[in-house]
Amino acid sequence: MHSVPSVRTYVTVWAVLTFLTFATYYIAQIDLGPWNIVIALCIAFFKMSLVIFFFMNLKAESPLTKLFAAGGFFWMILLLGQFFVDYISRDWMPCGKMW
Amino acid sequence: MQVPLFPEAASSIARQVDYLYAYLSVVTIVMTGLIFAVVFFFAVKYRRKSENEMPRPIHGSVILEITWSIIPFIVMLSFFWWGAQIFFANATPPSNAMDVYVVGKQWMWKIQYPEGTREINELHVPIGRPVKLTLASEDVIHSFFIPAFRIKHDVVPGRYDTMWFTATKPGRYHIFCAEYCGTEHSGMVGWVTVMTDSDYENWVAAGGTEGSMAQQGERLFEQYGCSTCHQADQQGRGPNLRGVYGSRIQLTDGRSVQADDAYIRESILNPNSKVTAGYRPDVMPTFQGQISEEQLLQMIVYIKSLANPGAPASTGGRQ
Amino acid sequence: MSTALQTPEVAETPNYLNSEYGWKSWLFTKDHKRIAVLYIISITVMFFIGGIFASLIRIELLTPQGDLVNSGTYNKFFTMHGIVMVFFFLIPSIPATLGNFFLPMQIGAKYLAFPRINLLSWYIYIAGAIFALAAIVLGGVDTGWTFYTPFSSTYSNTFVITAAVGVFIAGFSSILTGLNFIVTVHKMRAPGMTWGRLPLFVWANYATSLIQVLGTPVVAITLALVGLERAFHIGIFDPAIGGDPILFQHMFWFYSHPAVYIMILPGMGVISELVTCFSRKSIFGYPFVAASSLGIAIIGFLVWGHHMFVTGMSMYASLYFSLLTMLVAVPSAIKIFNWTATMFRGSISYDTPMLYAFGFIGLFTIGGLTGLFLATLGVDVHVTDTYFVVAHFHYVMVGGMVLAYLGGMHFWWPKITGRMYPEGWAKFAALLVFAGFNLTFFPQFITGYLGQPRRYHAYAPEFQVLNVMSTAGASVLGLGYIIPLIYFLWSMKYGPKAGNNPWNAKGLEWQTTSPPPTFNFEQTPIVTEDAYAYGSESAPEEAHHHD
Amino acid sequence: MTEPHSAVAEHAEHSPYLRHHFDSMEQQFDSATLGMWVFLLTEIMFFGGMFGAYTVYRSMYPAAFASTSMHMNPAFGAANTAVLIVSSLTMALAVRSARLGKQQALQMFLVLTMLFGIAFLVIKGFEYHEHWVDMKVPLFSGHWDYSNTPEFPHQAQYSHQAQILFCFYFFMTGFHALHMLVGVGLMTTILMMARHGIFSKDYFTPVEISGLYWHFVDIVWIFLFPLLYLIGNARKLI
Repeated sequence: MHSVPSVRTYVTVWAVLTFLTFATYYIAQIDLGPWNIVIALCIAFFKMSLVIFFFMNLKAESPLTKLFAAGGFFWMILLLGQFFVDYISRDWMPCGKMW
Repeated sequence: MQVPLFPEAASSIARQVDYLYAYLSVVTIVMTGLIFAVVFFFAVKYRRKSENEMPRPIHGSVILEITWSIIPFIVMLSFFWWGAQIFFANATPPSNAMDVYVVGKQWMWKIQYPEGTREINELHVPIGRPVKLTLASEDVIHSFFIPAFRIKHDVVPGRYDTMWFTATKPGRYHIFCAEYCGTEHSGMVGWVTVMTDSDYENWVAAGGTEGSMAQQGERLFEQYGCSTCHQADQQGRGPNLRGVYGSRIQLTDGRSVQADDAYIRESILNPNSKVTAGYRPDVMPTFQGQISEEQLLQMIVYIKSLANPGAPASTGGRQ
Repeated sequence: MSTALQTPEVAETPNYLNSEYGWKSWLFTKDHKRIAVLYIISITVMFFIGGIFASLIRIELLTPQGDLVNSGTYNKFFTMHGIVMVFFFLIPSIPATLGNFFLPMQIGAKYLAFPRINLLSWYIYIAGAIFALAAIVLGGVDTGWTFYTPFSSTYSNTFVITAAVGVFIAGFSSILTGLNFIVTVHKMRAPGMTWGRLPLFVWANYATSLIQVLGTPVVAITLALVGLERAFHIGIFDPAIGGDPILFQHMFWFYSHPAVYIMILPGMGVISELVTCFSRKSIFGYPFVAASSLGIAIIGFLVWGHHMFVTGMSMYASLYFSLLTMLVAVPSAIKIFNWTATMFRGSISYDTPMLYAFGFIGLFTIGGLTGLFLATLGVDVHVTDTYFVVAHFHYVMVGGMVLAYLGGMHFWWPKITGRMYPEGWAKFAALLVFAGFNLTFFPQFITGYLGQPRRYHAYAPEFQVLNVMSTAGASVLGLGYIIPLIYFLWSMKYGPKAGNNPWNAKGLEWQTTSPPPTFNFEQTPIVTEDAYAYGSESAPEEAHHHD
Repeated sequence: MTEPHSAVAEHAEHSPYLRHHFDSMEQQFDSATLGMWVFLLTEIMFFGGMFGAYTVYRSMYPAAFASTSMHMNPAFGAANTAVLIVSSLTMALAVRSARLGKQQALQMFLVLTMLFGIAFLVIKGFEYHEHWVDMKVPLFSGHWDYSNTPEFPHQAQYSHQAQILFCFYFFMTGFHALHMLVGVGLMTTILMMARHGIFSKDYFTPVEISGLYWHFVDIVWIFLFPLLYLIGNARKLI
């Protein structure tokens, strides 16, 4: 049915993931202020996409399955984003007129 | 038993809300009437005459679809625009507003006036002057609702909310609790009495036995030992609170915050969260659970009264 | 109840009812049609339990001082009315009953994609219902169906956790139905059944499944957090211990507003079927009606803030949610206009399902437009949490969803049981429901604007006359619901035998026998024409089966 | 879309595991994977709700979260992440060998995956025990020791904010561990099925499905690790 990736690709993906884990761990020790969380999340996002595309071989799946995979992630961002529509603008004092 | 069909309009914004409500009602009646009429007309005109009658198929027209998407959306935008205007105009209390403090507690409204009078489920306001209500809750979410003034605001525990109105018609109007708050939710009702200026003056004179809120706040300030650190002169262990209210405070982590009611309340209950620059954290103990919401309001009014009358605020408590 | 269904002389031809007998054949069935019948029975039971609470509420509100029961019991009445109706009737009803039965048939499939998961979803629904009924029997829960914290997590001392667990479990039943529908529509359509030829009932259920799958887990985690907070006295949503009750409302309404679209969208699908069948015309503007279902499903997730305009949410967030709520009203408007346009130059018959469709179009228009009152910031500050809101959502839920459910049940009853319902009684019941409904809920718009708050055990005396009218209407409405129950049961035994296509409708489900065989079709049908090809160019009386 | 077929030929060539309502093995496999991905969609939203609440509280109380995470031991976190990634590798290899029909390799990798999964749970157990001893479990009232929080000695209110982080720590890792347990249970059933020789080159859907589930649980942990363990920036290793 689908082409089967070789063992070597799996092991290299595993190695990259382990390396990234320890990379996250050590970068967290350097104080970069607000950038710490951004880098940590980017690394985590990259690791996730590695796992999804290679281990879950989404690459070989139909575009429909890719749509549902991306849809779920996008919907979670939508959920978090709209919380912050409220929490960010809480202390913007309204100036009586709208803008 | 006459059946009221429309609430009284007794506040400055009530009139506008009624106009917007009328505009919305007209659009609804027109649209519903149109749909009912067209459906009724089609149902009668094109009723099935014979069993195997088969009308010619009509698949649709894109222009018609677009028109009856855009036009309703434009009408709705007008609702949105007018509604937002009223909402925003009603959001910020005018600076000359008269302060009243409302504390929602499970199934009663405790109302305090700066002059010191305290009432349960009763609110007395003068006509024509804006009144700013500061709302606090001691337990669950309540909602202060005066139908005649068309205003409502949830009273969320753990924070202060403000709302304001200007009464325009003397009389007694309902106060309701609009957010479900437990067994006697329907018992948490009261009356707001709008009085002419003269009646209001002698009502104020009659009340207020234990001194104004500021004086009560001062007594609490001493009682809880706040004055040991927050001294009038400069070198107390805590920042000098003279002239602090309303000024911007530099915090230890570089942020700067406006010292309003919420900041003072948070600093009393959770001193460590926003420590003024130049002072060490973990010095001031928390008063969480020891000071009730009303006492907090009294201490805030006292701190507000400490603001230097006329002196520039720059030499405030900051180092 | 189930034995009455298998009357041997109903139809000699083998069908899903007489293919096997015994309770095992029902409780372990993998046939989506039998699971649909199981759901119909459990949905009807829960509907009447919710209805009992509704009538108790209306009787209590006859008098301003509230003297039928004390306020604590009254709070339990409206809470249980809310929970049972929302989570155990409105959300599962059309998808799990008519959807389960007819979605596979309308796309020409033999079964749902995952039959065992479909049976599991019914068992999960029953488990959730048992927890909810346990909460009722043990002593009721008085937090309102919205479970607002910190009242639900710290101050209420009723069976909140039992009810929350019941709703938590029932949520998974909804998720599994949604999952099943999505995979079935994607993967198991008959040859020739392209997306452009899907019946609109299938489009509506597909859009509903998207919401079920995307929204329900969030309310599951929210209620789990409230349950844990209540059990361990920790402070996720309790402001005294650092939590934020507004965050609970955000997470709760993130699901609960799309949930109201889960309730109404399948109803719209049924109305599309009814209007086309009884006007004998294809739907006006098929792509727009289909796309509006998806539009409602997606934009439905961007608007939940309009429940929280007065809770101290920031001004700009209120602006954002108010604007988007105006946008979400557009697809509903498109549907209403397209149904009306479908009737143009049609050949309209006044069978009972069509009466319910007329009722739906009228009442849903009022319900939708009053929703705009609540989306408009200026008016919402005055009318939120009053009886105006109660009237609005009952106009949409009862005037819309329940009328569509009854219309769909009457429309497909001959296909489900092979029997016709009594037309005269059905028309009478439809008029009763329409009249009773309007008399019940229209006065509530007036008391709402007058300022009568929701969930009040005792109200100000000047509202009494309108409340008495509302209670009178409720009794007529209650009668209007009981009559169909009676004649539906009667018709299973004594109803005249209905042919395969009593309404000579165009859907695939009408091209097989009624009641249909276990695998729906002898051979998988090949679809050659559009969804509602009434009076299409091909021969008006085309053959039943294409080979 | 299914290719048209005639009823007669349908029963001749399909394998014993083709459900009768599917037309071909390929359609059954595609439906199963699509169904699994839609299920993972609901799991993303389930954990998404908690991530949302966690993010909101972290933005409201950044200082409390940063200083409270001193009590988290990132060594445990890193070890757990590494263990989970290895178990993901062995799971992927198990699916690969199932696809190629290598029964022995499949069973060996399944056992390995289970072992690493159990190792993860054991490490998690030690971590919970350490928090229990350290009186850092807010779940049991009275067990959250307000006085023993060095950074904020007598600030009951401040440690209220801190206990929110620990609540989310225990809920997120708790639900994650629950999903791990379900995963291990799934592995045992798949292992038994493999031992009975059910899987072959053209029927391995259950292995693929449990593989997808296992990798999802790994992804959740990939996000949990930085968010829960590495909050306080520039913290010395404990």
